[in-house]
Amino acid sequence: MKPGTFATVFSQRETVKGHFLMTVKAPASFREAIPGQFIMVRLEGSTPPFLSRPFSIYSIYSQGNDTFVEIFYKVVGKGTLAFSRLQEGDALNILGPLGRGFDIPPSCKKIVLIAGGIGVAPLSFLAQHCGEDTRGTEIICYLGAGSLETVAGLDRLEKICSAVEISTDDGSRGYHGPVTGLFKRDMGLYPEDTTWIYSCGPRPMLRGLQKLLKDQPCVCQVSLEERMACGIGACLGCVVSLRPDGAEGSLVRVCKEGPVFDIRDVEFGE
Amino acid sequence: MKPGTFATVFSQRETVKGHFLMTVKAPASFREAIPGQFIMVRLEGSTPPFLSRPFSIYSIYSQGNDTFVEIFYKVVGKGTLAFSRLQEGDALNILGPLGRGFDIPPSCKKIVLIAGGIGVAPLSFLAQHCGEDTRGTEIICYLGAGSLETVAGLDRLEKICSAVEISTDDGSRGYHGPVTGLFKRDMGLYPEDTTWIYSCGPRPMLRGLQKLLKDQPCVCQVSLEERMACGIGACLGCVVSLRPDGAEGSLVRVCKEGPVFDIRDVEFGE
Amino acid sequence: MNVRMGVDIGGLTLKNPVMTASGTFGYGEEYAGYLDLNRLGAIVVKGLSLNPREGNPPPRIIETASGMLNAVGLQNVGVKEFIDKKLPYLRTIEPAVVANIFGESVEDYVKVAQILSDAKGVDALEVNISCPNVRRGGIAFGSDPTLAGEVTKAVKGVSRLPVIVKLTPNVTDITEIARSVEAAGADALSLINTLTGMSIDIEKRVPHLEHVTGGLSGPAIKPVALRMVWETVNAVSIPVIGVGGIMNASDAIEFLIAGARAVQVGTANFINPSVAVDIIDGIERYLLDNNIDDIHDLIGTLRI
Amino acid sequence: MNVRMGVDIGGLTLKNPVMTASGTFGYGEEYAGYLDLNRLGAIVVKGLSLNPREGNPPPRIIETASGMLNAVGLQNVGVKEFIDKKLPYLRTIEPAVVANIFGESVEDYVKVAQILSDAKGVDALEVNISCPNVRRGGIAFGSDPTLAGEVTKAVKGVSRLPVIVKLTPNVTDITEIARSVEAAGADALSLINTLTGMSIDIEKRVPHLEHVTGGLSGPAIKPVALRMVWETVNAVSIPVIGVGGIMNASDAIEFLIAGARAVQVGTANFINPSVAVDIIDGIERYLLDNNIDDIHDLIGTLRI
Ligand SMILES: Cc1cc2nc3c(=O)[nH]c(=O)nc-3n(C[C@H](O)[C@H](O)[C@H](O)COP(=O)(O)OP(=O)(O)OC[C@H]3O[C@@H](n4cnc5c(N)ncnc54)[C@H](O)[C@@H]3O)c2cc1C
Ligand SMILES: Cc1cc2nc3c(=O)[nH]c(=O)nc-3n(C[C@H](O)[C@H](O)[C@H](O)COP(=O)(O)OP(=O)(O)OC[C@H]3O[C@@H](n4cnc5c(N)ncnc54)[C@H](O)[C@@H]3O)c2cc1C
Ligand SMILES: Cc1cc2nc3c(=O)[nH]c(=O)nc-3n(C[C@H](O)[C@H](O)[C@H](O)COP(=O)(O)O)c2cc1C
Ligand SMILES: Cc1cc2nc3c(=O)[nH]c(=O)nc-3n(C[C@H](O)[C@H](O)[C@H](O)COP(=O)(O)O)c2cc1C
Ligand code: FES
Ligand code: FES
Repeated sequence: MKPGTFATVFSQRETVKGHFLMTVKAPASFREAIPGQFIMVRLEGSTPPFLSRPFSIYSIYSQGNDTFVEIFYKVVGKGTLAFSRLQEGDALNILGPLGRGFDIPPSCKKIVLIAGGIGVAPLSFLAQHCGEDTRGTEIICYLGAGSLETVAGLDRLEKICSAVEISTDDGSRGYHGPVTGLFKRDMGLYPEDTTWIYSCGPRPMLRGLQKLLKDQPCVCQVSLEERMACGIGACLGCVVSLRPDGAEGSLVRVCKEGPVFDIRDVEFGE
Repeated sequence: MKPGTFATVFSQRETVKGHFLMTVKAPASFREAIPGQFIMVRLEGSTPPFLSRPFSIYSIYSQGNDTFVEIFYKVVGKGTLAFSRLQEGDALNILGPLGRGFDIPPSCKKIVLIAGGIGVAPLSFLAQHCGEDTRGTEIICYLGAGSLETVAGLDRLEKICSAVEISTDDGSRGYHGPVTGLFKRDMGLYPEDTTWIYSCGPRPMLRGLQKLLKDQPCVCQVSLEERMACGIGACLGCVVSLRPDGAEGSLVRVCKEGPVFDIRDVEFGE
Repeated sequence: MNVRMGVDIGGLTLKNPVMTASGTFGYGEEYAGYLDLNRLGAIVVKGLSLNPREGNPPPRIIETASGMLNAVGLQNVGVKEFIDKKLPYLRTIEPAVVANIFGESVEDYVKVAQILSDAKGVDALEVNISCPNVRRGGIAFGSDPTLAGEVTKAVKGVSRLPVIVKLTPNVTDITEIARSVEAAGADALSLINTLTGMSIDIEKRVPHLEHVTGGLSGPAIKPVALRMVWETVNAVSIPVIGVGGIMNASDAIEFLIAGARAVQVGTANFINPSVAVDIIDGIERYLLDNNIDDIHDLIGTLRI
Repeated sequence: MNVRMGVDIGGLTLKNPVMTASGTFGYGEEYAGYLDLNRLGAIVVKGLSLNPREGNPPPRIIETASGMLNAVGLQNVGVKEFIDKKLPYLRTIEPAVVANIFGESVEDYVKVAQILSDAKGVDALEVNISCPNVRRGGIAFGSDPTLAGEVTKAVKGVSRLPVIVKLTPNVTDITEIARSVEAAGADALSLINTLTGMSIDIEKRVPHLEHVTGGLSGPAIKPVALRMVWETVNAVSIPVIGVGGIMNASDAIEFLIAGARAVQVGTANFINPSVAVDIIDGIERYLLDNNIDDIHDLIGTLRI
């Protein structure tokens, strides 16, 4: 059983402009979470948000009998605004861990992370996980942001990754342009058979990455975002279209069959 | 102009079980408030409550350029529950002061206050006001509560009034029975022409008081409560039926023509 | 600011598309202390009948999730007192004055319309057809296309003013009513009035409202209102005014994009008495931010 | 606890009056990890059609004030796969299994009803008549009394199971539909389905839903649902199941007091997957607190 759970805010702070890192004290069942999995979050007895909101797990750790779940999020609307106002001790309701996380290959030599904005959240958890488990794996991270004030999640990644490359839309820091452009520059460096790519970010970025990888047969898993109501596969609200290998398209639930998919299977639309 | 005003919670504490005293830092326009007037309170950007909630002004004071409005309320539903969770610094929206307050006779010798439960709020403000303005006036207060744990507003009244008599429904403190019963016991002590009675409390209590005063022609003003939407006379939601001197009944707005009325004019129904 | 906000609603010229909805703004003067009334496009006054009405006994309102039920029951001062006591004030301020009217028979509507058409200072009539027709067994005028057309035609026949017909959402197909009202000569439509709802006090086991049922308004109904406005815009060629759950500029803009020529703000006035001005400012800001210099270039721009 | 919670819905016996609403509880198994399914009175499964359906393209849902719009579009595995893959699990648990069905023609409904009536483990049918009848120009079965009666009669004709007909609220007079369906032989009614609504993304100026309009559910619609249940209870003599915006025991009790024989919990399951059990517990507590030892002594006790 993983029923909806009362949890409390342990700490919260704004890391870079509009981005909040919240630590939630959660039940021990959360310890088992895998990178790429998510939780559904809501307030108790107050709206907005009316529906729970999905957030990737940014990290999990235990201290004594307590388990702490970190989420890292950007304020984009009513729900995230309401969450950003929570203070230590405030009550939350969380459900999880949910969904199918990233596949972690024990043998691969190079892991490449490509993050667009707050898409860094699940990738940072993955980096942490791989950094601990498979010593010797090289992790390279490409981090895209709007401008230098919103480069999110950098500190933690710099500690884990062999290299962190930054791009900004306005060129105020690092490469000037989309993070996919930055990755494209280095693409030749990564051997197909020993490189695993993981990515998360806005849809146009993932679409760009998909194009880029058309003739590059290395593994690439992406974590997708879709509006969700239930988070557990019941409402059929969160579907995306998959079209693996040119087969007939089919709708799958991001919350249940995902949120992690093979980038080649996803139909990103226009 | 008294537009809706952002205000902040200056302090809040539970005084007796389920009763909260909240001090709100308000604009200077609130200084002019008269006992019996009320304010409309809501949260900014979060529901419940959806509509603002009316509360009597419990007291007003200024410190330097700041004006502080106190409200004293009992948690009875969603709105008051949400308010009770507010902490220092939290934002509120308040509108007021609103409505027609108590008439204060400069000449009267005796003021009798009859409060049922949280009905004490506007009466306490009145006592404070009279205690300051017209030294020499004797103020006697009858305070009714469910039981000894919920006798509300006592401390402040004891400092201002010549006497505070208490009744509880369960007899756990003071007179055993309704506060109207307690007042009835003493009624003979108050000369008709020099006594002014003020009352606020649940409807059955006010109905009882009205009966009691049928043959006692002294002045008695009551502050009524009705569900409100606008608080400023526009929605026509808060009407009560008046039937002054056996004339044809008419509906008046508690928020505009009231909340203070002559007890003899009010039709309390069954 | 340099954006053109003026709109024309079937002959009624407004300096901006924001009106206050009937029954939620009194006779205007109640709000004088809370906002600059002169900023408003129009004020729609509380529904007027031939004779004064007491309305329903209390309790009349109850809060619901993101909304409220009201059973005020069309309490009003009557058309004569309105002209004598309320209209003089309204004449002193800039916004267009729209008189909302109702009756229990076609004759009632006609009489009220006649009296108001002769009164100086009334700029348009809004005909509330949600009321029951007492002659025809209490069916609401607004839920029957024929009755709705009849009352529209009768009012148009006696009034020189632009006639806006206000539709009820408690119908199977709002476009059927809209088309019938348009054919009968209405200059514009406003929608929606309240959805009929109910709420029960589980401790006392009685309805919260003395009248048992009431009209649901507020953000809860916005999705229904927006859908009906969009359907109606696509079904008629007269202007449509969007009403229902508008709490802020963003809500108002949704209605304009869906094709509403103007909007009315109702329940929101209760929660924040200066909200209508905030909405006007917010629409202007949106137009500026989006490099739109005339509100008409926003209206009806929904891409499907 | 010592209160009698069992109810009978036109031949369907439930150990308590709390059901989960169609489309909000998957095929039951999705919730197995989140609550004790065996506590439920009944599970109504996602609407079933003759053939599997993909439903509408995304985005399919959007939040609204105290509610949500969905345009899932009746995606489902089809009746065959339901029987093969989903029903076996449902047979292993205690709650009654209600198969919600829909079609685009009367024949569709009949075929699905026939197949399910022969399947072991289905305890009742719930006929969703909110769907458009493709043969008759797309008018929803549920908004026309004659069509609603026809489909009811046809399904009753081929099924030995109790037949619950689920009504749409998007109609002028729900009692007219209810009476027609009752006359056609329905064993019970459930109401309401979703109200049709819409929402617009003002930055992109497109509807939030790919399908443009969607069904509004959640607490926003509760006042409308409660009013319609109360009207319908007073208009028919078959049992009525109340649905719409029930978030907690207090909401459910309102429907029971209004006269509903049972309730269905929909959108609330998304927000709190164990809410149905909380509601059962809450109703029991209310009965105990009020010294009511049989739920029937609560049902329909509204004092007007
Ligand atoms: C599996 C999953 C994991 C996620 N992890 C994170 C995370 O770690 N950190 C983070 O900041 N965000 C994450 N998101 C996105 C996050 O759920 C949305 O930003 C959030 O729900 C917005 O809520 P809101 O009320 O603030 O915005 P709303 O007011 O609902 O909408 C504001 C804007 O956000 C967009 N939006 C709303 N919901 C979603 C959604 N579910 N997915 C994508 N865009 C949306 C809308 O299109 C709109 O433009 C994740 C989403 C999913 C599905
Ligand atoms: C002029 C005026 C002055 C008031 N002053 C005070 C005060 O100083 N302190 C205080 O504690 N309360 C006061 N009240 C009552 C207060 O407004 C209500 O208790 C409050 O609105 C309840 O909100 P809620 O959301 O908690 O309750 P809800 O969830 O809305 O309702 C819970 C219960 O409270 C009752 N209730 C709700 N609204 C009102 C109302 N407006 N009047 C009476 N009963 C109501 C309901 O019938 C219900 O039983 C005053 C009311 C008025 C009209
Ligand atoms: C208290 C109240 C009184 C109303 N009175 C009238 C009225 O007299 N005439 C009318 O046509 N509409 C009346 N309405 C309906 C509103 O004008 C409006 O159509 C409806 O409330 C929906 O808009 P909203 O959600 O913005 O409030 C009233 C609404 C409320 C809440
Ligand atoms: C996502 C979703 C899917 C639904 N699917 C169906 C369905 O397949 N068949 C049906 O009869 N009702 C369906 N409904 C309607 C619900 O069963 C219910 O009638 C409605 O949501 C109102 O109840 P609620 O406010 O408790 O959700 C669906 C509702 C939602 C939110
Ligand atoms: S969010 Fe409900 S099925 Fe995915
Ligand atoms: S609360 Fe609106 S008129 Fe009194």
